[in-house]
Amino acid sequence: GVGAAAAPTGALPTTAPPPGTRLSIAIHTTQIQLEASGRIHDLPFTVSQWPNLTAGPDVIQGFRAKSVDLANNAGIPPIQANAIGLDTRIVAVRLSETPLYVFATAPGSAVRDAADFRGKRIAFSQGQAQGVVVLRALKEAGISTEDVHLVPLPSTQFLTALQARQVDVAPLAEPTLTKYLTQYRKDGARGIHTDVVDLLSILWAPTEVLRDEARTAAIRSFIPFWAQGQVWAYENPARWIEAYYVKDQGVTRADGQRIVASLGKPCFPTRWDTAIAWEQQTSELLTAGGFDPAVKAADLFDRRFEGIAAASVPSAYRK
Amino acid sequence: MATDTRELSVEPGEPTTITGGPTPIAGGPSQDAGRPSPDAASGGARPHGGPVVRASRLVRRFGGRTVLDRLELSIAAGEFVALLGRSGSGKSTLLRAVAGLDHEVAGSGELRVPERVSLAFQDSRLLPWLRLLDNVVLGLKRPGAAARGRKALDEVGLAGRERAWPHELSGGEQQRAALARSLVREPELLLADEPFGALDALTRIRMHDLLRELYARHRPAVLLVTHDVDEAVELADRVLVLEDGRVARDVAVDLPAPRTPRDPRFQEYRELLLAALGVSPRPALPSVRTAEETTDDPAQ
Amino acid sequence: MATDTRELSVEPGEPTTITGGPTPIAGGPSQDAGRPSPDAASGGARPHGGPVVRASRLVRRFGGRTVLDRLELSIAAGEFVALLGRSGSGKSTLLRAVAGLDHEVAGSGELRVPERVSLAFQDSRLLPWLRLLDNVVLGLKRPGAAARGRKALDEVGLAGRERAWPHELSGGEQQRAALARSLVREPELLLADEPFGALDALTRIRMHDLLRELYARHRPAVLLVTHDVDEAVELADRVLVLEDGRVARDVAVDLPAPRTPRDPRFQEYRELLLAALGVSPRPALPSVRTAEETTDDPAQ
Amino acid sequence: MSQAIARRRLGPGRSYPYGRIAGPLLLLAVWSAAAYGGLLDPRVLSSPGKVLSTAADLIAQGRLQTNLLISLRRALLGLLFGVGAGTGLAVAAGLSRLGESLIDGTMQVKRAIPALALLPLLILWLGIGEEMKVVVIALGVAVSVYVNTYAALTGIDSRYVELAEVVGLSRAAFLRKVVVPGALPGFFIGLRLGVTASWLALIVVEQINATSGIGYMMFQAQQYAQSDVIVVGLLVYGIFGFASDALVRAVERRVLSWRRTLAN
Amino acid sequence: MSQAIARRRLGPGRSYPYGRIAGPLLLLAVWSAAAYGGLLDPRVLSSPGKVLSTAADLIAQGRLQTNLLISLRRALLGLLFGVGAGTGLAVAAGLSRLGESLIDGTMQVKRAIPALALLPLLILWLGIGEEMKVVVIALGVAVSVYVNTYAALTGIDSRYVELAEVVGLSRAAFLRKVVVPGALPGFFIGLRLGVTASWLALIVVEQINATSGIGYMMFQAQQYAQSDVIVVGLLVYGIFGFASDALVRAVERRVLSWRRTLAN
Ligand SMILES: Nc1ncnc2c1ncn2[C@@H]1O[C@H](COP(=O)(O)OP(=O)(O)OP(=O)(O)O)[C@@H](O)[C@H]1O
Ligand SMILES: Nc1ncnc2c1ncn2[C@@H]1O[C@H](COP(=O)(O)OP(=O)(O)OP(=O)(O)O)[C@@H](O)[C@H]1O
Ligand SMILES: [Mg+2]
Ligand SMILES: [Mg+2]
Repeated sequence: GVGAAAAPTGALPTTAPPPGTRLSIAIHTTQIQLEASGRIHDLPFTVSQWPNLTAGPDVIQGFRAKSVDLANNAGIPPIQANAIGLDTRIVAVRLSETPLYVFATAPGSAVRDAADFRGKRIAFSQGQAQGVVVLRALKEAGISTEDVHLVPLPSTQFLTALQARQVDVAPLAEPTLTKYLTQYRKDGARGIHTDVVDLLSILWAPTEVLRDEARTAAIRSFIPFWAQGQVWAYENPARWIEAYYVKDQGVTRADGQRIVASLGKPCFPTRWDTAIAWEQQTSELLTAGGFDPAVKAADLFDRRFEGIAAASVPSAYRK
Repeated sequence: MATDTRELSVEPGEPTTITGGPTPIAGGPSQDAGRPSPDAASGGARPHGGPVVRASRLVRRFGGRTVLDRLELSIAAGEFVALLGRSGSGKSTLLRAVAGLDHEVAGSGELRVPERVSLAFQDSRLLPWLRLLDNVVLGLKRPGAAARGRKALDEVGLAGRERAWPHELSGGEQQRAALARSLVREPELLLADEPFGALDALTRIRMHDLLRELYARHRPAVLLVTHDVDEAVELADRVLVLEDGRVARDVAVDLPAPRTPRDPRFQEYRELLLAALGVSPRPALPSVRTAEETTDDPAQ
Repeated sequence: MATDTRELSVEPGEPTTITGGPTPIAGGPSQDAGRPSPDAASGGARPHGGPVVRASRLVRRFGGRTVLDRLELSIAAGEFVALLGRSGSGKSTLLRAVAGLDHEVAGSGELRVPERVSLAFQDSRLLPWLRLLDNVVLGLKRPGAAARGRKALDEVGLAGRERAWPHELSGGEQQRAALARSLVREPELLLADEPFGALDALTRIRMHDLLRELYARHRPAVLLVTHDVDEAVELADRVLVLEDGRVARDVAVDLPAPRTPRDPRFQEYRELLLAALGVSPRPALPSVRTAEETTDDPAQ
Repeated sequence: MSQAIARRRLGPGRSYPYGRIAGPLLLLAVWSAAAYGGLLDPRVLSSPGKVLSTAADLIAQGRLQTNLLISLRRALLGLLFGVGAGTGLAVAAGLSRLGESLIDGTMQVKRAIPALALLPLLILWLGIGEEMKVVVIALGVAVSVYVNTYAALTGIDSRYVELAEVVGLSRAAFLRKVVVPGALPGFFIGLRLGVTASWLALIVVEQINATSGIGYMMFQAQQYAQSDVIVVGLLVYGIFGFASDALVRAVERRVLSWRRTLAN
Repeated sequence: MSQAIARRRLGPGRSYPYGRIAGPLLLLAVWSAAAYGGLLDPRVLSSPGKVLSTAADLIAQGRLQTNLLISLRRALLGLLFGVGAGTGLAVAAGLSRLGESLIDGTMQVKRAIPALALLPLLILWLGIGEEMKVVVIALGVAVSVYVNTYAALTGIDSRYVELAEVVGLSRAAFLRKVVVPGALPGFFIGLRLGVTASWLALIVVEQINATSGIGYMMFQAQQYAQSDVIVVGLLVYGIFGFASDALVRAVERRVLSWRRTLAN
C-alpha cells in the first residue's frame, strides 16, 4: 500500500480555480444531470472531456494513462488501485442505504432466504461490487465461503447462468432483476431481499492530480455540482429518466423508473467515519477471501474534502 | 467393351462416318477413313470392331471464336490415329472434349467413348506434391500398382527416380513420366497430346518403340497429336489434319511394317501431309515469303 | 559491350578455350571451336569479337548427381550456337547457370556474360495474371514498349490476342508468346530452351525465319537448345552436344546460306550429330533393341 | 439445342446463383419455425418478429443508424490503416531476410497477445480517445492481413521469380508485376478476415469511453439485459459479415479473373 | 573452393538461421534499455527485471505452471475439435455446391458474430462447464481453419482437377491425392491462425466458471489492474505464440517440402 506520507498536504484552496484549469471527468451521469438541469455552463473550470468510463479497471487504466482526473465508482476500485500501487484519494462520498442487489434464485431452486445459501452455487464476480455483496451476505448469514460454491462469472453472465440453472443464486440489480423475475417467477424463480447494501459511491482522483493546486481547486468546486446533480435527479425523476435512461442509455421508461426507484435517496455524510469503516470492512472481506492484500482504509481518503458534498446539499440529503 | 454413350443434344442425329477433306487427293495414297488397315507394327491383323470413339457435329467456341466447328470423328477399336494441325487449330481442345473434360463443349448427335480413357496432357501435368512414382500410379487401384509403376518408369528411362519430386525433373523427364502415367493404366483409348515433343532423337525413338510395344500388346485405340509428320506416318494407321475446326484431311496410311522414311511411299505420305499443313517440303525449306504464299490446298 | 564478370572461385584459373570431344571424328566436318564461321543466314561476314560468354569448370550437382561436370563454354559475340543433348543431360541446367539464375552452381575460373540476356524458358512461363501483351513487354522500360510488344506478337502470329490470358492459349501459342517476350528485348545474348518444341512444321519454319531475321538485324550471341538436329544444322554456326556433364562434341557448321537439307553436306552434319546423340540415322529407324545397342561412340 | 457433355466431375460444378445466402436463410427459417412452433423459449431467444419490431424501434429512434454510422467510420479507418500496415509489413518481411527476421517473429508474438491485454498499454500510450480505438482495430486487421499476405507472398512460385530476374525487372516492377498479383489471392483472404476483425474489435473498443457505436449498443444492452437489442446487434453483425464478405469476394472475382481453379 | 554465382536476386535469398527470433529479441532489448535507461515509467510498464521476478514468484507459488497446464489442455482440446470441424466443413463446402450454399454463407455470418455475444446461447445449451469452454475455443479455431482451407481448396488449379478426372480418381482418392495436398498450404495458414485463436479464446472462456488457467490469471490481473501479472501473461502468450507458430511452420516445411517458392 501507499503510506500517508505521500498524501497531499496543505490547506485546500478555497478560491476559484485559476482560469484555464482543465479536468477530465469520467462521470457520465453528472454530465447528463448538469446538461439536463442547465448547469453545465456554470462550472468554474473547463472540462476537457467527459470520458465514458464506469468499470473500475477501466477507470484505473484511465488514471494511469492520465486520461482521467476524477471518477465516480463504488468502494472497491480504490482498494484495487491501492493494491497495485496506484496512489488515489477519495474526495467525496455518497451513501446508498437501500440495498441495490437482490439475490435471484434459479428457476425451481429451493433457496428461500440467505440461510439456505449453504452448499449452493452462488454467482460471484470477485472484482466487482456484486462480489462484495455476496461476501457480505454470506458473512451476515454466518456462512463461510468454504460452505458454498462460489462460481466465478463476470456479472454480465449472471442472468444467463440463472436461466441455464448453472448457479442457484446470483445478485441482480435493476432492471435485470425485474425482467428475470417476471419471466421466470412462474418457473419458481424468486428474489431474496437482504439488507446487504453497497454502501459507498465515491468520487476519487489520483493523488498526483491532488498535488496540483489548480486542479484541486477545480475538484473542490466540482463536488457541489456532483452532489447537487444527484439531488436534482432525485427530485426530477421524470426528466432524469427521460434524459439519461431513455435518451442516453436507450432503456425503456419503465426500466428507467425501476432503476431509479431501486437507487433510493442520495445521502451525503458530513463525517466520513462510517465510510472509512465500511471501506476497511470491505477490504478485510476481500483479504479474507484471499483476493486482495489488506489496506488501511483511512489512507484511501483525502479528508480535506470531508463534508464539502454534504454542505452543498439541503439538509434532507445530509447525514 | 464398356462404353459411355453420352447424348449431346436434343436434336437427334445419327452418327455419321467421317469422310475426308473436300477434295480427294489425286495420285496420293488412298483416303480411307474407318476402314481397317493392316497392323503397322506387328504385321498381324487388327481386331478392328465398331468405332470406339464416335463424335459428330462437335462444336466448341471460345468467346466468339469457333475452334471446333461441327467436327466429325470416329475411331475404330484398336485403331491408331495421328492428329496433325497448326498450332492453335484445336487439337488439344478436341482431345479434352473426347476425354470428357470439356464441360462446355456442345454438339449434336452423340459422343461415344470407352470407359478406360487415358490422356497424356500437352503440359505434363504432374502433381507437384506427389513423388514421381505416386504420380505415375495415381488412381491405379489394383494391387501391384507400385510394381507396375516402377516398371513403367523403368521403361521410360526413369528408373531410380521414383522418389524425385516433379520439379526436380528436366522437361523431357517430366514428359516421359506423364507418358508412363498414361501407359501404365492400359487404357482402351489412349489420347496423347504431343507426348514426345520435348524429347531428343534417341529418347524419342525409344518412346516410339515403347508405345508400339504397348499398342501391340493391348490394342488400345490411339489418338496421338503430333507435330512431327514422320512420326505420324511411321506410327499411325490413319492421319487426320485439323483445320478450321474440322477434319480437313483423313489419310489412311497403308504401309507395311517396319516403316522407314527411305521407303518412297513413306515420303509420299510425308509430302502429302506437309502440304496439307501448308508446307511444301521441297524445294528445301521455304523462307517466310514462300511459306506465306503456300496455300492450304494440297492440289496446288 | 557491358559485361558482368563473376568470380566463381577462390581457386584462380584462367578461362580456357573449349576443345571438342575426346576423339576427333575422322572424315566428318571439321571440328572447329571458337573460330568464326561465315554467316549462315545473310552470307555476310560476322562481327565476331572476343567471347561474350565464357564459363570454365562449371560444376552443378543435384544431391549426389553431377549434372554439369567442369564444363567449359565460350560463345563469341554474334555467334549462333545450338546445344544438343539427351533428355536430362543438363541443357536447361546450363542455360539457367549462364543466365545467372542458378544460385547454387559452382565452378572455378569465371563466368562472363553480357548484361542484356534473354532466356526463353523450356516451359513458356507466362505470368498467369498478366494479359498476353503485358507478359511480352514485362520489364521493358522504354516508351513504345507496347507498340513493340504488339509488333512482336504479330510476328509470332498472335496478333489480336493481346488481351488474352495465358491460360487461354494453346501450347504452341504460349511458346510463341514466350519467344516474343525473349525477342522483343533485343538481347546481347539470347538463350532459348527448345523454343520451337510445340510448334507445327509451318509455324516452326516461320519462327526460324523470324529468329534469323532478328539475328541478322541485331547480331546477338545465341545459345539455342533444340532436339531437332536439322534445326541445329540449319540455324547454327556451331553445334555443341552435351554429354556426361561436358561438351562432348563441338561442331562448327560450315555451310553456305541458304542451307538446305538436300545439300549432302547438310546430311553429313546431320548424321554426325545424330550419331553423337546415339542414333544411327540409317539404316532406317532402329527398334528398341538396336537403339539400346547403339553406343555413344560415334566412331562405332 | 446444345448440351454439355462431361466426364464425371470431381470439381463442384456450376455454382448456384445467390447460393451462399441459402445457409443463412435456412438458419433464419429454422429460427422462425422453432420460435413459432413453440420449440424455442422466447426468454432464451426472442422470436424473429420480436427482434424485427425491436429493430424497427431502434431505427425509428434513430439509434441503430447513428450507432452503425459511427462504428462504420471507426471500422473503416481501422481497416484502412490495418490493411496498409499489414500489407507493408508482409512485403517487407517477405522480400528481405532482414525484414523477415525483424518483422515476422514479432508479428507472431503480437498476434498471440490478446487485445484485452494490450489495451491497457495502448491506453497508456494513446489515451482513451478515437486514436486508441482506431489503433486497436487496425492492429487486429493488420495481423489478419499480414499473416495471409506474407504466406501468399513467400509462397509465390519461384519460377516466376526467376522470370523476373531474367527479364531484369527492377525491384519496384518486381513488386508490381509479380509479387503483388501473385500474392493477391492470399491478400484477399487476409482482407476478408480483416474486415470481420475490424467489426469484431468494435465490441472491445467501444466499451472504453464510447457513447455510441454498435459495440457500445450491444454492451449497453447487455448491462440492461435487453436481449432483443443484443439479437438485433447480432443480426446486424451477421448481415454485415455476410455482405462485406460478399463484397470483397466480388472484387476478388474481378481482380483474380485470371485464375483457373476448382471453384470456377 | 566453390562459390555461388548469381544474377541480382529479386527473391529474399538465404534465410538467417534462427532469424525470426531477432525481432522479439530486439523488442526485449528495447524494453530493457528503456526501463533501465529511465525512459520508461515503471508504473506504465514494469521493467523486465520486475516482470521476471513476478514470474519467478508465480512459478514458485506454482500458479503459472498449474494455470498453463490447465489452459493447455483446454486449448488443445478446442484446437483438435476446431481443426476437425473447420477442415470438414471446408471440404464439404469446397467440393459440392450444395455444401457451399449451406455452409459457406453460414460460416461468414458466424465469423462476423462476436464470441462474447454467442456466449449466452452457448451457456444455455452447454452450461458453464468444460464442454462450453472447449466448444467456444473450437468455434474460434474452426473459423480460422475453415476460411483458409476453403479458400485454398477452391483455389486448387483446375488443371489438377482435370487430371484427377482423367485418371478416374474416386472421390475419396481425389480428396486424398489432390484436394488435401493441394489445400495444405492454406490449411497450414489456417492452422497457424487457429492455434493462436485457441490460446486467445482462453481469455474469454476462462472468465466463466474458471478458477485456473492462464486466461483466468490474466482476467484476474486485469480486474485488479495488476500490470506485472498482465505483462507476465503477455510474455507467456508471446512465447507460446512464437513457439507454437515455429512448431507449425516446422511441420509445414516438412510436409510442403515439394514447394518451390520465393521463400526457399
Ligand atoms: N480457355 C480458352 N479461352 C479462349 N481461347 C482458348 C481457350 N482454350 C483454347 N483457346 C483457343 O483455342 C484455340 C485452339 O486451342 P488448342 O489448345 O486446342 O490448340 P492446339 O491445336 O492444341 O494448338 P497447339 O499445337 O499450339 O497446342 C487456340 O487458338 C486457343 O487460343
Ligand atoms: N532441382 C533438381 N533437383 C534434382 N535434380 C535435378 C533438379 N533439376 C534438374 N535435375 C536433374 O538434372 C538433370 C539435368 O536436368 P536438365 O533440366 O538440365 O536437363 P535437360 O538437358 O534440359 O533435359 P530436357 O531435354 O529433358 O529438358 C536431370 O536429370 C534432372 O533430373
Ligand atoms: Mg495443343
Ligand atoms: Mg531442359
